[in-house]
Amino acid sequence: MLDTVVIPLLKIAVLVNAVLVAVTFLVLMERKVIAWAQSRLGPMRVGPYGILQAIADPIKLILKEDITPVKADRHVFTLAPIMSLVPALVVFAVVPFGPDPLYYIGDINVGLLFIISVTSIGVYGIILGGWASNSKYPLLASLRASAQLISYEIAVTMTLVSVILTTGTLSLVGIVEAQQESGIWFAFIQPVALVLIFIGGLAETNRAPFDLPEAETELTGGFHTEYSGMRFALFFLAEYANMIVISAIVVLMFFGGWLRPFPNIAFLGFLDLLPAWIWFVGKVFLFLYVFIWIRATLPRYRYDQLMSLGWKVLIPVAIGNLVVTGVFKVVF
Amino acid sequence: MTDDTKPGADAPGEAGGAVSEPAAGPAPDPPAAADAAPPKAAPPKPEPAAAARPKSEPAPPAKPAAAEAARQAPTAASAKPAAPEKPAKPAAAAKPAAAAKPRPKPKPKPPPEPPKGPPDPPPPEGMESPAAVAAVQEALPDAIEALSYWVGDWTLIVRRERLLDVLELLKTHEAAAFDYCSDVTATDWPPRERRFDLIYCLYSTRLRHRVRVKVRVGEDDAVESVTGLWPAANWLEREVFDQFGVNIVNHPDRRRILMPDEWQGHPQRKDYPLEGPGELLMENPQDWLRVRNLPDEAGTDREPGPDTEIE
Amino acid sequence: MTVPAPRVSTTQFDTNELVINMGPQHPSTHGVLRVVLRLDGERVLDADCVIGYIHRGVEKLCENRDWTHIVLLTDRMDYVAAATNNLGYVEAVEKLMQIEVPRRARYLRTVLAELQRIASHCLWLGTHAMDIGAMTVLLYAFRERELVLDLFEEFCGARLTYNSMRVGGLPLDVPPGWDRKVRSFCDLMEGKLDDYETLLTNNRIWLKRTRDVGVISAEEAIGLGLCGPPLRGSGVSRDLRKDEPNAAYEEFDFDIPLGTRGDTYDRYLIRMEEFRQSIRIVRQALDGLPEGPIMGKVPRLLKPPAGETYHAIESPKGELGYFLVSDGKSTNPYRFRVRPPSFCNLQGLKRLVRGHLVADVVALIGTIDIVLGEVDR
Amino acid sequence: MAEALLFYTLAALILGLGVMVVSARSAVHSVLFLVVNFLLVAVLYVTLNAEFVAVIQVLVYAGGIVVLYLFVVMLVNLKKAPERFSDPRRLARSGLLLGGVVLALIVVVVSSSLRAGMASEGTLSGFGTPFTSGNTEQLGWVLYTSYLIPFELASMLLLVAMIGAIVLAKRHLGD
Amino acid sequence: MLEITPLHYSLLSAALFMIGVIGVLVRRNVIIIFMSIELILNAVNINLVALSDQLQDLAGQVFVVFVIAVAAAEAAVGLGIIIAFYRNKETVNIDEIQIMRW
Repeated sequence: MLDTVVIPLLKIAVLVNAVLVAVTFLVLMERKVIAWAQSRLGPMRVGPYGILQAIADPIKLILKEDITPVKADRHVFTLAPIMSLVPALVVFAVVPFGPDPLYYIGDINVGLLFIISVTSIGVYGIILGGWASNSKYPLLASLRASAQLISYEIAVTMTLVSVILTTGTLSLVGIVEAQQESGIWFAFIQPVALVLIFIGGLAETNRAPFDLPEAETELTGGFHTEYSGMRFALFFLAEYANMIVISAIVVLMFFGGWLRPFPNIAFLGFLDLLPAWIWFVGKVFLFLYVFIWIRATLPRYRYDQLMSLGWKVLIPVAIGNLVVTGVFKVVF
Repeated sequence: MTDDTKPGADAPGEAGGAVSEPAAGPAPDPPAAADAAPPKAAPPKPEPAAAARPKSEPAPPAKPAAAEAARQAPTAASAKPAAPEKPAKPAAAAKPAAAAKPRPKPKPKPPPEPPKGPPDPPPPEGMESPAAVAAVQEALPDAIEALSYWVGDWTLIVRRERLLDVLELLKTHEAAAFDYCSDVTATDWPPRERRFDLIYCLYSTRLRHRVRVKVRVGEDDAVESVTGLWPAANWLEREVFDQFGVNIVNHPDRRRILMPDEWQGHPQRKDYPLEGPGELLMENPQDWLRVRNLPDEAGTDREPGPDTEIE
Repeated sequence: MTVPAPRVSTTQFDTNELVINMGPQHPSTHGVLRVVLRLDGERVLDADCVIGYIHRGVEKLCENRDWTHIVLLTDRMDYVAAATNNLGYVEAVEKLMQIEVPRRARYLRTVLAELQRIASHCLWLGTHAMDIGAMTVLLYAFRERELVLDLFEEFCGARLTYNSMRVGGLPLDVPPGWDRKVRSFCDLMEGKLDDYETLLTNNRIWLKRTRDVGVISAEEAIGLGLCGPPLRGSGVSRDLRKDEPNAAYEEFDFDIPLGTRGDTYDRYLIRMEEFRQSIRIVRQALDGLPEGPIMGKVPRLLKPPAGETYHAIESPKGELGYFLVSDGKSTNPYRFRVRPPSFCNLQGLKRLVRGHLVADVVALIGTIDIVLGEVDR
Repeated sequence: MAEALLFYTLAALILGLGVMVVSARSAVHSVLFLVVNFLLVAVLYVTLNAEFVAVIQVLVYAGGIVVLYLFVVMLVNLKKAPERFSDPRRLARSGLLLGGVVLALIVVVVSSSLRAGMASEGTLSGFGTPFTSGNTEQLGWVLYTSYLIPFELASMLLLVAMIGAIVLAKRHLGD
Repeated sequence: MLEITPLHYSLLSAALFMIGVIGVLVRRNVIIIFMSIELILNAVNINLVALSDQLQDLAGQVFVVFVIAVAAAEAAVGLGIIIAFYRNKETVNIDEIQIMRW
């Protein structure tokens, strides 16, 4: 009973809270990093160096009036943000933060597939949010978002297959262990796949330069134009949780998860003094930083350019990568 | 060309400033001007007419002005009886006296200034008109009502019926080549019979010179749209229609542009109340209702100014 | 609003056509412009601009103000290029009254106008880039614009609406040391321009978003009455600073950048080059700044002789024209008319956006660089 | 005990949502119920030790096909016109009747086969490929060996369907 | 009762199947009819997976994979037809879809 119910429930509670807190600080980090990139200071008023802004923001969102437009479909309007956030959190069930079973909730043998399939549910939140608002800009945005998500999902999944070919397992723990055995991060074995997944991940999380569904200068805020208060906060949480998910996947698959750099070189052993989960979280935040950095730098793609990039570049390259990987696998 | 008129305005002796660009402007000037020499005799004819106009005008204007003053007065007067009932709305407190006080003020408004017409001074004796103007004088002598020159700007005053002919010639003629319509605007001279001056500011991107074409139109005279020649005139003419109520016809999209579609009246007219119709209308709610119930003019029918409506 | 749509869909969403309102509350219509878009999917079939939301009747107001007071009102039209508006107006009055302006005043006016051009272009660059999604450029460009505003503040005490010119000259001379500050700003600005260009000019996404977007041929641009950078982007060499030089422009050496393709990218490059040319002009003007009075001989009470004139200058947005009529009797203009460049350029939007996507609409609104205060007046 | 509880809960939800799918007035609500229905069916698969199928169910059905439905529903927005049942009572009656017949048939078949001994205990015989809980690898193996030709045919079918859908939905060819 | 046998799954499957059939027969909206068909396919899949578990035979799961593939194909083509049809007739009511060509 303790092992099968209480401990996992405890772990879930801790993890969900950790993710939510991480998200609030991620928002602060984004504001700070972008501010520095733009020669500003960013939030400075709440707490020392604005650190408590991470708490003030959610409090503000929770306390704000939650408006439902008169013509909106009430139930769907409420359901959409939930449908958007839940898959983003569920994914963490199979993300291992360390080698020990203590650090993950479950390691299922189709872990990677599980992540792909659950994240594909997230699109409902966006579509339904846009539709239920009963407003034109959100509708356009949600159509954009769903087309974008579905297209890039294909590219990302195709690329994941080539990684799976290298590892021979779908279990995330297994993938990291495979990197430990080979003594090298897969980033060096599958560099093309890394780039593809990173680009696809940017697109799937609706981040710049692919932030078309919420391009505020075009669609006045995208699918959550009509949202406010807590329901908006849920969309917000979902977006940032998804960012963390994508970073986690990239780190697990290409950067050795919790492994230190060069896991098999003995004289770097002192690096193991840091606990495994710190390595993992550190790498994840490094990638989150890259996400933010890109947002501060690049302009936005246009919708048709985005689609043609997805279909005409990423997917063919992913297939090519898959074929090359397969050939190598057979030949060597 | 306009360039050589420039010095007068700004920097004497620096007329050749535009040398950086193809100096096509001044070059064709002398021959064209020579061509224009014979018809040069024409301007004197319209001159007296133009000169006579402003003189003859001062007389009639007095009447409408007086009429207007008279009209204003009744408004204020009619508003007064309404006042006792009104105070309830704006200032429920004990301010009926104070509320009534500001009203008399508009009455001793300074008497309307004597109205005037544009002077449109003719070019000085012996001055040669530029090639473009000369070309029009030669080709369409009957279309030109007058010719004016002032601080370096040439203005062709043309008959309303021949407006399009003149403009088309100006656009297509080799020596004119006015391919760019800088501005279309109007001026309102209420006492005059044809109260509006409609002004087209033209420019040639090739020869880099300017000319103004002016046409005098009455309140109900139809003016052909020039959007066919210069698509640029589209919005400019809409603005003239919106602000002055000049009856521009054959316009592809004749709607109000700056004012809301359901606006009554044309704000840039000289007889339009400066403070807008609002305050006058507020005086008497009945008037407000009446204006509200007027047929929606929305860019179709021109409405006389709101002041006449209120009365 | 009547939308000239033969078949406006009555259903809420139709597979064929969708009519959406962009503005007047939209983040990238630069104020209160409202564009009614008729869409097929995301493709724009037709666009109709609805303007007038901040129409204040400036022309009518000016007709009831003293000739001197009007300078103040011209500030409020193109409020990001107030000095240029002042310049156009005072020069028009000077032309009407045949007043000669001292050389030093003309030089300083040129400096002010060019600094204003830099400030206005900074604002354009920032918002244009922001519309296309490059948000950092916005902050960078505004950072430099602040410096220009500081310079103006030191000169006339105001940061936005300067009221910085008078008929016949300038209200006051520049403070001592001002020219040194302008010079150091010019040096700094040149470096910053390279920064902007690093972020944008060769950026692939920026190229994708602006190349071949909103292409317009020279003939069409002339016909539509475009002016300023949009016209020069199509390769028409028309810059009033060269063609009808005002202030002291004929004494300086500068180039007019011209585009070849007439697309958004060309217009972007032209404005980037205009930054540099402006800096060049400012430097020349400061180098040759003559000593002398800053006010010409002007009567205390301005009462131009009866007559009318049209005077146009090259504002950052294009041809800014003033058509003034004086009746010779009163101290007000009888007719005060502005030919607003933004208004005329905005007219071309309908033509530019046709066939493009919704995302391009914001890019195109950005590329024609409008200020609604000037469009609506 | 827990297993039974789980099954009954799932079964009740699946059936209830099925009814909602069929009876919802708004097509979008229908689609929503369908998604949840499919997710629950996926959970049911997990209880039946078919993890791979469960994941595929979520990925392809819930994440793909139903999104397509949602797309189409939004494109041909049906909110305005409530559906007209041309003769609701007759149709409902015939539907219920037919449904009842089908149900009866199935019950008969199932119970008779159960009586024949299938339900008695465990595995029926040695044929086929026995599997354990983590069966993804085996499933893949079987798919690419014994069922290679059907698999290829299925992918062919998908390709054809894809081309067909594009041709059908594209407004003007060569647009 | 507390022991879950294949019979339970079969009954669940049959009930879901019935719901699907009723949906097909009763509803007039083509899209909902399509969704009902998806329900029917799912009912079949439940049966297949349950029996696969019962018989310890992977063939059932393999068939489920095929069924899903076919369902995807069916949805793609069917919805393509609906879109094409809607564009011409502006309806998705099956009663109004009664001619083979227009």
